[in-house]
Amino acid sequence: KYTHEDEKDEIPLTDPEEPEQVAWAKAVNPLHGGPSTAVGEDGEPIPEPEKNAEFELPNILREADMFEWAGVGMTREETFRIMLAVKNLAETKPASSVRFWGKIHGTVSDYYVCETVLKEHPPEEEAEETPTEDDGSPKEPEVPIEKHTGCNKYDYFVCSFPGGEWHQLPEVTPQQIMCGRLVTKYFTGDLEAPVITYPPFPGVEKNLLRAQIARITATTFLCPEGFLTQGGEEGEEDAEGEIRQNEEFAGLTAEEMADLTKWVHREESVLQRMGRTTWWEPPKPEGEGDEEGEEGGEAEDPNKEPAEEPKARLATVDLDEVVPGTEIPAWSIRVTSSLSLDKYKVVALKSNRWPGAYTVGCGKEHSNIYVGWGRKFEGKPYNPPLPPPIQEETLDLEEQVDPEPEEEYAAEEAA
Amino acid sequence: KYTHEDEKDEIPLTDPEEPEQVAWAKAVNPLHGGPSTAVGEDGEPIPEPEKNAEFELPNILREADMFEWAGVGMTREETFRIMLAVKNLAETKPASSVRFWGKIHGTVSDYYVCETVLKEHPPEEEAEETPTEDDGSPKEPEVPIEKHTGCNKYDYFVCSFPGGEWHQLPEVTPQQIMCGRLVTKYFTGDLEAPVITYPPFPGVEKNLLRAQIARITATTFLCPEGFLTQGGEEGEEDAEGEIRQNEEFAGLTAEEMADLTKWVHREESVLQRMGRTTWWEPPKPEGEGDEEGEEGGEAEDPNKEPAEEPKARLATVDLDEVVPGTEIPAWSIRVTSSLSLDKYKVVALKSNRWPGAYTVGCGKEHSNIYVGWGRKFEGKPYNPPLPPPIQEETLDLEEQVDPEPEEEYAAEEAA
Amino acid sequence: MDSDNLYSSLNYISALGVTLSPEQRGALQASLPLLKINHKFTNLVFWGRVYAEREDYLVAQGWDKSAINEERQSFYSQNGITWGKLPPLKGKLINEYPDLQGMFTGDPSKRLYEAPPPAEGEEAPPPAEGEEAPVDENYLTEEDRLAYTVMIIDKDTCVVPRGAYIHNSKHEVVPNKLFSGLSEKDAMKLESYYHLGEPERLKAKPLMDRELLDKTIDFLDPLSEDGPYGCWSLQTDPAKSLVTLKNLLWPGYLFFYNISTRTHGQVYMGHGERNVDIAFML
Amino acid sequence: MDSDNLYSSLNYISALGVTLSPEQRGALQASLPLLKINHKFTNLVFWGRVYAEREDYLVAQGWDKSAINEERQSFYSQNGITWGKLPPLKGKLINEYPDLQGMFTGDPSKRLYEAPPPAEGEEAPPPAEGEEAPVDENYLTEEDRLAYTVMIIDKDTCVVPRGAYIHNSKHEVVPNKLFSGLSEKDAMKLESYYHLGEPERLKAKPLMDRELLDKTIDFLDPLSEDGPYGCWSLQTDPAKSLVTLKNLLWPGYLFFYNISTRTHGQVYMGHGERNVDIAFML
Repeated sequence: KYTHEDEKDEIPLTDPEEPEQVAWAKAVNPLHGGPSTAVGEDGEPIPEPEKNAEFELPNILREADMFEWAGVGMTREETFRIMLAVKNLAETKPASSVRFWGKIHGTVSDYYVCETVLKEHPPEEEAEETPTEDDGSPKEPEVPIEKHTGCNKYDYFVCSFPGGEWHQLPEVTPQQIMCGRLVTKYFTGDLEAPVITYPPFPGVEKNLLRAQIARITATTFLCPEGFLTQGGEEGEEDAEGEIRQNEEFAGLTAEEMADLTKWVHREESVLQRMGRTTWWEPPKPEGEGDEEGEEGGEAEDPNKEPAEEPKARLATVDLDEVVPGTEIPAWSIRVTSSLSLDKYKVVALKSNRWPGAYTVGCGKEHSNIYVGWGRKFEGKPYNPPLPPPIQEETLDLEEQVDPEPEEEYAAEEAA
Repeated sequence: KYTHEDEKDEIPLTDPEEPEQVAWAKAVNPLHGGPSTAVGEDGEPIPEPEKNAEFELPNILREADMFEWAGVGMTREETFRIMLAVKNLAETKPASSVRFWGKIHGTVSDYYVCETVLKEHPPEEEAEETPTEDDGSPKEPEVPIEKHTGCNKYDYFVCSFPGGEWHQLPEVTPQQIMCGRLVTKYFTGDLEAPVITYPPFPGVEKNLLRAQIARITATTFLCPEGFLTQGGEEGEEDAEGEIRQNEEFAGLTAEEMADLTKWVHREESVLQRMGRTTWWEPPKPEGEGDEEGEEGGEAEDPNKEPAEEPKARLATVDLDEVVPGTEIPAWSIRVTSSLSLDKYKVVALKSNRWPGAYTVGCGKEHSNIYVGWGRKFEGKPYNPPLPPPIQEETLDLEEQVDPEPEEEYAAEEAA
Repeated sequence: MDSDNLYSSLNYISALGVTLSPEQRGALQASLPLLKINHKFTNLVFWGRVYAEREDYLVAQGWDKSAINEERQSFYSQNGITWGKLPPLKGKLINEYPDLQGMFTGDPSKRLYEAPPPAEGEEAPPPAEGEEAPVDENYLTEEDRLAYTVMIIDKDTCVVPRGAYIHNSKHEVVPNKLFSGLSEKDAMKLESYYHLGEPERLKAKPLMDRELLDKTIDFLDPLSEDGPYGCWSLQTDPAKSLVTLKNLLWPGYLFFYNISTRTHGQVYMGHGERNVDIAFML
Repeated sequence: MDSDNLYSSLNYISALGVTLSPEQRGALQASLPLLKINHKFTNLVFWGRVYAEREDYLVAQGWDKSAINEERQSFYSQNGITWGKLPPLKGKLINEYPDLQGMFTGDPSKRLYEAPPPAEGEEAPPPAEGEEAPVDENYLTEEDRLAYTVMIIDKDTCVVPRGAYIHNSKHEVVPNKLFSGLSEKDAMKLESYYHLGEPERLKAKPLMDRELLDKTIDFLDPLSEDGPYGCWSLQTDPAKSLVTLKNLLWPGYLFFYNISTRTHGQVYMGHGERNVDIAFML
């Protein structure tokens, strides 16, 4: 189409000393429909893989307009670029749905977080061996992670700017969630950065990030009552598909939405005493079963922790507890406009437990976002758990006289 | 609520030398929920009149997002203020629906135009007398205006900035529309400014403005096929209510919308040879009916102009003629995004006859706007009509000698 | 952020992920010019927003001659239209009751603390002749806390690029009309940004160090000496045209500096609570 | 409009009622930095948009030293990502075929005019030795028309506030770092705005008049002498903070000047046709 082919100013350019803004422009150019500058090992451009075309993606720009009413969000350019980046992720991964989850600030760079439901997961080898302690004895079994359900129902990807490379976060373990509750930390923006805390966190920054995302999602991601429906007469506990979208949801008015009883938790809650959504019983030791429980039958173990009941699904948010030790409610709700026509008014819920978590709704639409530091509001200064009591100093070994060879010899003789 | 009442900084303030920006801020403050600064003749604030609450108002902010894709529109602040101003108009006038029509640039200031359907019109006294020419003979009957129908179906209000006072435009006469087609003029922004053109325009700027608005609305305001439906088996011609909104309209995909045959004219077209939407026959002269038509029966008057058939209602826009003398189509249509998901793509139609007129659509939504100079694109330089041939110079009166008194007297005697 | 230019500035704070609603922006555009004229300020800025349980507080600051934060007057509003002046600081009571923690409620008149009635025998001396007894000095309201919070945030932040302000001959701190911007390299350094407030650490420096400074420019404390170490997070946008500084002691504070246009500004959009846990978090 | 600051600038042109779509803005933000670096420009601006029947043309201009419009290089794009350099002007052919009217089609390679083959006996002289015959000089395409249109619009517009640019000692026209802005009163006058191009009328002025001008500042032609009288529409926004100049000869041209920040810029978003009817319309 251009008649001056010779003067055409095509991307890529190959300046060895390219300034950083050029690197950025090159990274985002393909997003905007420009040619990709990625080259394979042979120096040839990588042919474009076939793209996933079947996925759900919300209208991010339109949702951003609702968030603007709540006072949260980025510029329209950035929002558009986020949309492109999220779409790009969905096209290159086998995702059946993607959603812009939000943004977590870091001290050096930030994380843009995308929540996905993947169509398939790469097969993983089961760890067959019984884990053992250092001394070779069978290890106390750890609370196992929830595979593709519960806290790992979604897969999360992060990038440091829209257009940058997406990195998949690892699955979260119950131990990471439990420890995530005890520590408070600014993220740096480096997924592999060590997390130095007390108690020691089992993992690096990406694990802590994933743990906080799981907690935020479980606690703050809401939908209007009636949007989801709990189907089936006698739903099996925890069965997938039990909760589904209500096709007949007709939307709510702003007046109705401005009521905490009209909003419910979309996701399962995480148990207080276990970093899972469902309680897990340690199996009775098998191989050692011969030795018979000293204290009687299985049901009467007094040391056994009683199972924690998960919170009811789709619980309304007015039941959420206030911030401990304060009168601050879990949610602040408000109609964000006094001047618009009623039917165009957006209702916003702001989480006071996780500042930065917002839910907005208008008519039939609603959306959730988190933009913050990944830090829970506790209502009191952080008090690190005390380290365990210092171990009593080992008694000095009684000094013994090193036996002379003759003595040793004599002792051997005597034996 | 404020505890320091004495230091409270309430609007209004009363500085005699207030700068202009203060005047503006005061004018827009009530829009934004601030107290009104208007005072009555007694110096007391005017009590707020009861507000009209029953009216239709589109979601102007959301429409603005669609227009942004078409590359037309104002900032979000200004759009929000326009919404408030339009809502304010609807509340103070007995309007059943209001719509932001668009903006017409002027050389000194601009016009923001609001289209309304009023619930009632103030009664007008009928002009009972037969109009007469200067010499007292009955005037040739003029083509009458369309009262509250056709070109005057809507009432229009304009202001020079959102928040400024709304001025109702007068109804448009067929003569103004006909002359509006012959002249080309920049608007000044002063409604009462004289319009100096050849042929002379029958009215001032507000009349020309109203004429152009009528023409633009008739030619460029579109809706997707299926949005309106022509009800009734045998609709009466021009009956109101014949065309109504189709409750079952399910929306169109972007692919469907990107086709000129999927868009229809929403309004009646204005006749080419008469500034009305319906043809009007001059009545046979009544009082002078005794003199009998010289040239036979009423149906055979060869001087009589044949009636012009109006264009079919809801005609698709692919039938619109190209710009005369060129190959430029009446409309340019395009899908405004190549990167968004199909279902979120906005389709835009740009009028090439009235540059500045845009229609956008996405799914079930669509909207029209005009932002321009109020000037039709003719495809050729303006050629003013020739003035009528110069009248032949009157022959000089033959100079006569002023009679002396004696001569006059003699002449009188003779008579 | 400059009130004349609110919308452009809001784009810059996108890095915080916060904004104002169309209704709030519209209200501010309409009310701030009146506030400015009314008080004959030469400058008026939108200072920020303090989140509350119910209605948030919007805060604006105006000044006339000297731009230094101690000379600024602060106003607040909850609807964006009606502005109230923040009351003078009740320093004595705040010292007595330093536990100004927790979320703001949104009710400015809420009483947080009442001074205990003076004990017997310790009664306040009767006001001297001609003097009136100080009023309102026996309790603290949320409005007082807001005033204190704005002051303390300003003390810890209120950032300007080095050279953007000068000390003029009238001892006023005014914008430097000859400010030619920071180089791209300097813009990435914390040393290039100063607190626009009465310097504290500067005075404590040895005379010899002070001798080396350019007196018209280096009369302010630089951020690089702030503690704890790491309390400022300096980032640039990926296009390297905008530098932002977030304060980790006051999460919600953002300063921005546009390298190409030299535009700079700041905003605070937070809960009005200092992050007392910062030492554990870095 | 400064490419580094596209979004802020787009807010200023709201008075025209035109904008760019999110997709176009995104593309420009990603591609213009590359164009700038690629050509080692010190400045790159988004010049505007020429509407076409199908795909509109987006135009950008870059320059290195002197900002004057004759020194600028122009580029165009239809998708906002890939940019082509506008060809040099084919002055001879444009003189032969001045009827460059009508709407652009959106096909840059469309041939508008082919030079008639040289008549017998009038054949062009064979190129002198070592010289190559000029190529492409026998027809005009829409691309050529675009190049010509951009040039002619620049000649008639390309506005800067008085004092914002100076003639430096290297005979370059560069931004005046000491530009302190126009007063509110001056900003409302057409006399305060100049064409940033080779002056034409200035040279024709009597020496005595020229003696009175400040040579470093008044080296450009002011808009106030442009014809026909009334071809510039100067307006201020209701809040009196932004001055806009619309050109009625080239509807779609807008210059803006922000009184408080001294920011200025311009854009052309039109059909690329001069309004030949202007005499009837004023």
